[in-house]
Amino acid sequence: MATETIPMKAKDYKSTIPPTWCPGCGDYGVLNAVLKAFADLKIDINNTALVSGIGCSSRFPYFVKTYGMHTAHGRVLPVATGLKLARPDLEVIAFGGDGDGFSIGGGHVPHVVRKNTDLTYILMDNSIYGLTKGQCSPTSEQGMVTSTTPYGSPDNPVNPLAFCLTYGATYVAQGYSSKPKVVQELVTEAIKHRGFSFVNIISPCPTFNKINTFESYKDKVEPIPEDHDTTDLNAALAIALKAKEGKVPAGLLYQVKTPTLVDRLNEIRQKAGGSDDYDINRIIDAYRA
Amino acid sequence: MATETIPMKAKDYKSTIPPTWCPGCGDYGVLNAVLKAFADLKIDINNTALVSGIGCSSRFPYFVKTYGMHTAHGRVLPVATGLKLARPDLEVIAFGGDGDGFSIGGGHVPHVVRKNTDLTYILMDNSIYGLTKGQCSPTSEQGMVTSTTPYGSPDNPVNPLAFCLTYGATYVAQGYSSKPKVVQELVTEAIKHRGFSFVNIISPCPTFNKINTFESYKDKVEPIPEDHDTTDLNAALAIALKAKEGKVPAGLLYQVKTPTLVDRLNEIRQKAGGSDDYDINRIIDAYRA
Amino acid sequence: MAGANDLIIRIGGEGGEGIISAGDMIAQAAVRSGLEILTFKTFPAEIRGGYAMYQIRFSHEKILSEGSGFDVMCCFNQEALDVNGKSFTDGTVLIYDYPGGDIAEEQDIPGVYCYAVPMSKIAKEDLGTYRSKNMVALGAISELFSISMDSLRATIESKFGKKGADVVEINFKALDAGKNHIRENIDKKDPFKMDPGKPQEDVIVISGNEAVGLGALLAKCRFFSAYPITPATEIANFLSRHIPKFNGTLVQAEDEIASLANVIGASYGGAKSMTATSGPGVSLMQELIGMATMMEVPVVIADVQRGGPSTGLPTKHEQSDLFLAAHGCHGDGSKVVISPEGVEDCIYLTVEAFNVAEKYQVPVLLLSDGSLGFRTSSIKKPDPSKINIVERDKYDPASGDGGYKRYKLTESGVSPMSAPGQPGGNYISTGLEHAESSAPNYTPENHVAMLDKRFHKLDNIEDFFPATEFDEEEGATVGVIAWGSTIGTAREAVKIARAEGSKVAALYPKLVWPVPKKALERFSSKYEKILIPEINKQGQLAKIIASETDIKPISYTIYGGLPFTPRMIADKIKEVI
Amino acid sequence: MAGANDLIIRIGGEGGEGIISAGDMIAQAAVRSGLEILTFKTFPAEIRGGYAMYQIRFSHEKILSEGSGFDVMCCFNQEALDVNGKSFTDGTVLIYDYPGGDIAEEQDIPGVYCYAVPMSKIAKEDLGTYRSKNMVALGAISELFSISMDSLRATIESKFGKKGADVVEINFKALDAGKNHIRENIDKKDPFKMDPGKPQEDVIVISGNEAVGLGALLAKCRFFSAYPITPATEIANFLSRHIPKFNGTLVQAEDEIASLANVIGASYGGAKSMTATSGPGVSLMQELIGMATMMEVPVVIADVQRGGPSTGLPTKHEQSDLFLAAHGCHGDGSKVVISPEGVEDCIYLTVEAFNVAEKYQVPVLLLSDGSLGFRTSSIKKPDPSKINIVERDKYDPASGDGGYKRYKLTESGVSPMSAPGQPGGNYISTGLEHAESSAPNYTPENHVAMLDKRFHKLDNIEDFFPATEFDEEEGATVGVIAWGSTIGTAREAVKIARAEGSKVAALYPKLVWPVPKKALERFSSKYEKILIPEINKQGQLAKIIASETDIKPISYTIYGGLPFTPRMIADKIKEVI
Ligand SMILES: Cc1ncc(C[n+]2csc(CCOP(=O)(O)OP(=O)(O)O)c2C)c(N)n1
Ligand SMILES: Cc1ncc(C[n+]2csc(CCOP(=O)(O)OP(=O)(O)O)c2C)c(N)n1
Ligand code: SF4
Ligand code: SF4
Ligand SMILES: [Mg+2]
Ligand SMILES: [Mg+2]
Repeated sequence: MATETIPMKAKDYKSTIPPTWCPGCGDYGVLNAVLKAFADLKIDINNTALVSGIGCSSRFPYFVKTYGMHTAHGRVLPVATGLKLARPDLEVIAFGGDGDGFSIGGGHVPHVVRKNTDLTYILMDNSIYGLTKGQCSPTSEQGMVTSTTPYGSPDNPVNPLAFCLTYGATYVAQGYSSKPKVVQELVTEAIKHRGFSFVNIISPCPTFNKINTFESYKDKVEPIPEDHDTTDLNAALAIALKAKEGKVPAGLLYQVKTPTLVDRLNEIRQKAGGSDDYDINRIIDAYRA
Repeated sequence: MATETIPMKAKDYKSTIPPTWCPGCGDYGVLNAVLKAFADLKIDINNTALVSGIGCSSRFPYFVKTYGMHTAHGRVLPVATGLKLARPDLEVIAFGGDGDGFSIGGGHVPHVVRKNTDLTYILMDNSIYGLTKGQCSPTSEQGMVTSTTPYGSPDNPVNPLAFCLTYGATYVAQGYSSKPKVVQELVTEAIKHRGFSFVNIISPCPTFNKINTFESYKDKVEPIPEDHDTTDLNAALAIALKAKEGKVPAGLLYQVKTPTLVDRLNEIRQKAGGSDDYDINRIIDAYRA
Repeated sequence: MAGANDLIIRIGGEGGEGIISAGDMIAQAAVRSGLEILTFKTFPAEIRGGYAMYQIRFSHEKILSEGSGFDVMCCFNQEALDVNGKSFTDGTVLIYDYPGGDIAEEQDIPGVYCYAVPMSKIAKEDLGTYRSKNMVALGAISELFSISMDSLRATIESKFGKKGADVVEINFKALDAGKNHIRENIDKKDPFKMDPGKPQEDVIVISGNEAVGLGALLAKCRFFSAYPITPATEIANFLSRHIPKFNGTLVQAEDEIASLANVIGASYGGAKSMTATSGPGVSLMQELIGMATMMEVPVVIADVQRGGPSTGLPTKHEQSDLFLAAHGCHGDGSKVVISPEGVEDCIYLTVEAFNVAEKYQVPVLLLSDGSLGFRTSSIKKPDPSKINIVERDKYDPASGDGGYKRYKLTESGVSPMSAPGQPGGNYISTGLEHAESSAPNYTPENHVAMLDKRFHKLDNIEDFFPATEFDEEEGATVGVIAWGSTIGTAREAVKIARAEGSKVAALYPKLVWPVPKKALERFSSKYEKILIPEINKQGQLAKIIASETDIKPISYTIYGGLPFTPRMIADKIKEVI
Repeated sequence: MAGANDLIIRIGGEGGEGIISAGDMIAQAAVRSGLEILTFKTFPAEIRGGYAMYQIRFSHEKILSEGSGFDVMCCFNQEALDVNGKSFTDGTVLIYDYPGGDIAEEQDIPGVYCYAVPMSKIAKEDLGTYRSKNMVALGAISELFSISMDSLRATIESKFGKKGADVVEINFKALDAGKNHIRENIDKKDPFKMDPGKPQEDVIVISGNEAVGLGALLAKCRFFSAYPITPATEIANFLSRHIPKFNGTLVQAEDEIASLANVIGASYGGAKSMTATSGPGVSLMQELIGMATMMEVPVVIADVQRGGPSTGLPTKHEQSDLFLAAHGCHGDGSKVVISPEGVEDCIYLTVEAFNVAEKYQVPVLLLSDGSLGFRTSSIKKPDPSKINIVERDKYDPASGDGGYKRYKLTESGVSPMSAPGQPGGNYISTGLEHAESSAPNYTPENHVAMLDKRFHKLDNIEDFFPATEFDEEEGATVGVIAWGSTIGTAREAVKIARAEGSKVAALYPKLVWPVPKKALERFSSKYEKILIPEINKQGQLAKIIASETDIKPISYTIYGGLPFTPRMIADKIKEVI
């Protein structure tokens, strides 16, 4: 029951609950890569919390030995934010799917990002709603036939990378479930990053998405050029916007250092003269007539 | 009671309800400019609906003779969308404030925009919550002191122009309440535009925002250079991102033509063989054992 | 257990083994051969890796509920045997995948007819494809209980014909393999057998969710916006295929709030509009339901209830959203809640939901549930020409009474509603308290008048929508009141109890909020004890009835995610008497 | 109308004319001079352009409610006169801005003492600044009714001192101008006069909303996230200033859903956490309130109720969110609703809300309302050392009973809760139905056990939080039950009724959900008729009590956006007897 002292291997981070994903689901690759990143970083299971929304991908926390929360559809980021702000000592990592993050949860992303909230957000993007059995997701292509779009989806997809860059994310990367080594590296760096880090991981759903298959990605995934300047926002945006041409850039797009929300809140506490044993009578006395 | 036949002047569009805004509120300028645009366009009050959320700015529809809806905080865009899709024959114009649009309503914007929904959205940006008496809004500067941020806001502001451009808006412009002529032109073009058009209007709140005052904008508002290519997304984004340097570009940033949501839905109806008197028995019979 | 001419077969195994499609096919086949059917399914909340079950009840008569227990259990794996084994009784038939399948041991259960069928083995070894396992099972089942093989073949042909003759052939071969295994190896000793019925022309087989979609189309719903959620998504699936055929609009919105917002906008524009969701979506919609109340915009919200609270049991059955539906929304919100008892109701009460919404300009919640949504039933083909459709009271520009007053205080409480485009009908629909003109107005007198109006207009709803059925019995002391899909079960329970000598009456309200006071009071005045069985923890309808009438009901609740059986309610009736 | 040593003054006019700050100052001054005060305000929902009113009740004794009517009306404009004129009675004092102000005619109302004070004119012409009009009025009022001028000056000094001596001076001059106008021109005939009391050391003047914030700090709340909304924003304003002093965290979230999500995350992390909102926010929070129920995470949600439904009457008063608070959320959700009666309660019941949340690991809704939130009262200074604070039952890693079970089925129903950081306490907090370990589990047995657990743990809440007050009376046939801010009014009504010879008892529950059954039954067993006055259309508490107990209450509802007066309830008591 004491904190582990011998270094844990990736598999040691696995909980006793076996993943419930379909055979061949891209999320297995993500899980393995993340566990390796945890081992790399010697993550302490007691000081780490994995928070997720609802979806196949959002089952992630159950399969890991850390603390965690499996919240409501779309609410992963604000719940994770509350936890992190109340407990800045913890490593808080958010997980979810494309629908969870960019459809019902899409209203939280801009704010959590612009505030540079000290979270890592790992999104498993399969361009479909897996758990509800195959409806159009916000990253589904225009024209895609799904159970709710029998005549093809009328909607242009969202671009998670470009959105997060525009929102002011300070770490933005993209990986692909079939390239676990890259995913592992990007996740490791994302966790090490101070502030908001976003890792979008293409993670196909062989059960319900017959368009964006592993096969289909073979020629689309392109490593980000070595000479890309990861501090150049415009260059990063240009790469992100390549999605329009059907390309899937993989690697680190952008990383900069700026004060985080935790930093800013600490400044406020300082300005207010914050202390753990502030005398409440000082406040009460101000209300005397 | 018959449709007006003599051309209406701007003032003829005014309803009998007098605006309830404070003296000096920027929203008066917006109202006047919009009414002029209506007169310009010979807007038919019976075939036009103004839809708004909640806020000082969202009182807008009451002051105009058209149809309209004053909905719930943050829901202006999805309500307007439903109306427009059910009644593509109508001119539907959405109104609201910075909080309504980019805080509580921020989850709807990306979707309404990426779908190129056939709406005009006029946002009165005062960088404050007016109606609730002066709290920090999503466009308030970092460090701003308001009733809920006595030690200065810890948050970086959102950038409505850059957001809408990244979401894929097909018309993006910015105006300033004190330049009614420009606002009038931008609104006129926005209404004429097919697809989603967004006009952000800087509209100061002298009552609660003592930072972003008319005075303060004097040197900040800059017309967009004549030679700006309004079909160049990157150039438009570069202008939008100038907000970071405290600049307020005024004019048209971006305009392109692409199929609108109404177009796409019509395609679907066509594919489905849609007709007003489709025989429902054809559907029922498919359920015979 | 079913009675004479009444058979209940269950197929259980791992989700994804083709249990659902096998069940669908045998159900279809049975209907083709002139039987009535009613199915019941449970899924895991995960896509893979959980227990799934498909139950079909066959009969020559109208079937009212899932029934009590089952006669035949076909187990695809050990888990199915473990889960259902405890419910075996004397005379149960067990068909199981052995040898060569997931079940390791031969079964010999006292009193149970155990038929081993090596489905996996036959599929893999003889047919070369594990996926045909379910067809092998079907062949065995149809042979054992005389489900028409011809009908099964016809069903397979119409289902797989498009995929090519070879696909049909493989399935036929699997069917035969199952049939032959029975003929050659099994000595049938059990008494179960379904004689074919008289094939009927005007019968359809449809699920509860599809029926809601069909009802919407029949009501001339032309705008639908929703966000996917189990167990309601099939309503959207159905309408996404069909609503464009009527030049209607389907939107998959970014969330449930947006979907109801879409619907309110569309209805303001004059379109009959609807959304469909489950509990979590209804929770999110609370603010806008109140807005629809305030704006007096007709909207229909189908809630296919699942196990709650929170994410709860997404694929399970509960009747636990009534409190939220009736008492939700901040402030005093007037709205209507209607609940269908079965698949046929899903069609006609959806039409009624629109009628009520349009008539009273209120939000109407239609409370279905997971079991009913997934249930398929053989029902009479609806006749569109017989559907009664009510339109909203429209503003007449020729009425010429001066300025249009959208929220006019009329005698009925309902005010004529204009739609954009109508000259002279301009107004601002608003969630703020407003005067008759629709202009904001916060005076005490006005708020009182408008609240009174919004409640008063529903005063006579029980007469307009008198969908409360009385099943009286002279001399009874106990009256049962059931709602939603528990009604079918209660009907059977009452039959059983009466057959077993008990005197019992029953009341089946389809309007659950505002409660049908007149009916409830008339009913309760005759019976000493009122028993209300429902599937939730708190006894939600019982409590609402207690608060709205003088009735002090006896609440009988279960809340394990499954429906009642008629037996359970019948026993309770006897206990209460 | 107030009794002896009891005076009610109203100031009414256009929002923005300084009415609120004038009212605040005279209230402060009165307290400085040893009086008790209780204020009542109404605002327009618009920032400008509507009628605003500030009422102050002064007394030498503890004040329980706004009182009935008013003794003195000071009108800044014609609208104030129009709105209040109908409530003038024999002996009312009218002070009005004339000549030279918005009121065009000299007033001469039979039975009313009419004192014309040209406030606008003096301000503009004599003082050169229209903004000092409110100070002129204050000077006149203090002179007329002997409110201590010294105290007023001291109040002004402490309020404007920071802005410079000249600002203080201008205000003093305006005060004097008002005073002198009375001395020189008015012949006081009315009998009203407030003798100064004995200045008290340990008194504070604080609003209901600030008191909630203070209560939160006293309860050691260290995380607060909210989204601004009238009439709740002042709670956030208060905490934004003070919570950082304790190294706590305040977040202004993007909406109410995010704010409750923040709070749930923070509480999971071990921090005492809270949000504050009004009806529209509570509607939006429904899904996450259910999630907190399911996760068993303690959270406190203050709901400062306003007029509903929908946007409704944002600045008005209603007690109409009880249905939503008690019966909201899809599924069967266990939670607690507590409602304070006055400003002092706002402090102490906020502490109790945290205690209950932590003790039972449930969401607790604290239902205040607009009148109470804006009300300021003179109350005894709270003594932080006397506050009783309850902590959640924490997981003890040393308990060594093998694998930690977050949702252990204990006898009490409450399971020890670990917090991240504790070795061995790892678990996944979840909104899915779960086993004791927290792993998803959808079996019927488990769902039943967990639903039972979540409800059972609240079985003894009435003993833990026995905040129900009995005011018995021998021989009474009528018992009044009131909740929330109607309690104060009911207390006065009972006094009045008794003084007028009626026998009446009363019960004041502060725990409104689950209803305190034992107290209600004990009380109702003694009195034939139970009268429940409340400010909503449906009679929400009356209905809930009817459904949860055998009581058949007589519901007395008003719903005009204003509180009851003691007179109204007293009259109703007599009528019911
Ligand atoms: C409020 C609410 N609405 C809808 C749902 C139903 N739902 C569950 S998961 C999901 C979408 C899943 O898609 P995604 O987030 O992409 O995750 P994936 O399953 O593809 O990993 C939906 C719509 C829900 N649980 N709650
Ligand atoms: C659900 C909900 N939350 C909060 C509010 C309170 N509220 C009304 S307007 C407003 C913000 C207004 O700011 P903005 O949208 O910028 O409009 P402005 O008044 O500045 O024009 C808020 C928070 C509400 N009405 N409904
Ligand atoms: S449905 Fe798709 S996303 Fe879900 S577990 Fe299966 S393969 Fe993965
Ligand atoms: S508060 Fe501000 S935004 Fe609102 S009306 Fe007044 S000046 Fe305009
Ligand atoms: Mg997905
Ligand atoms: Mg604003």
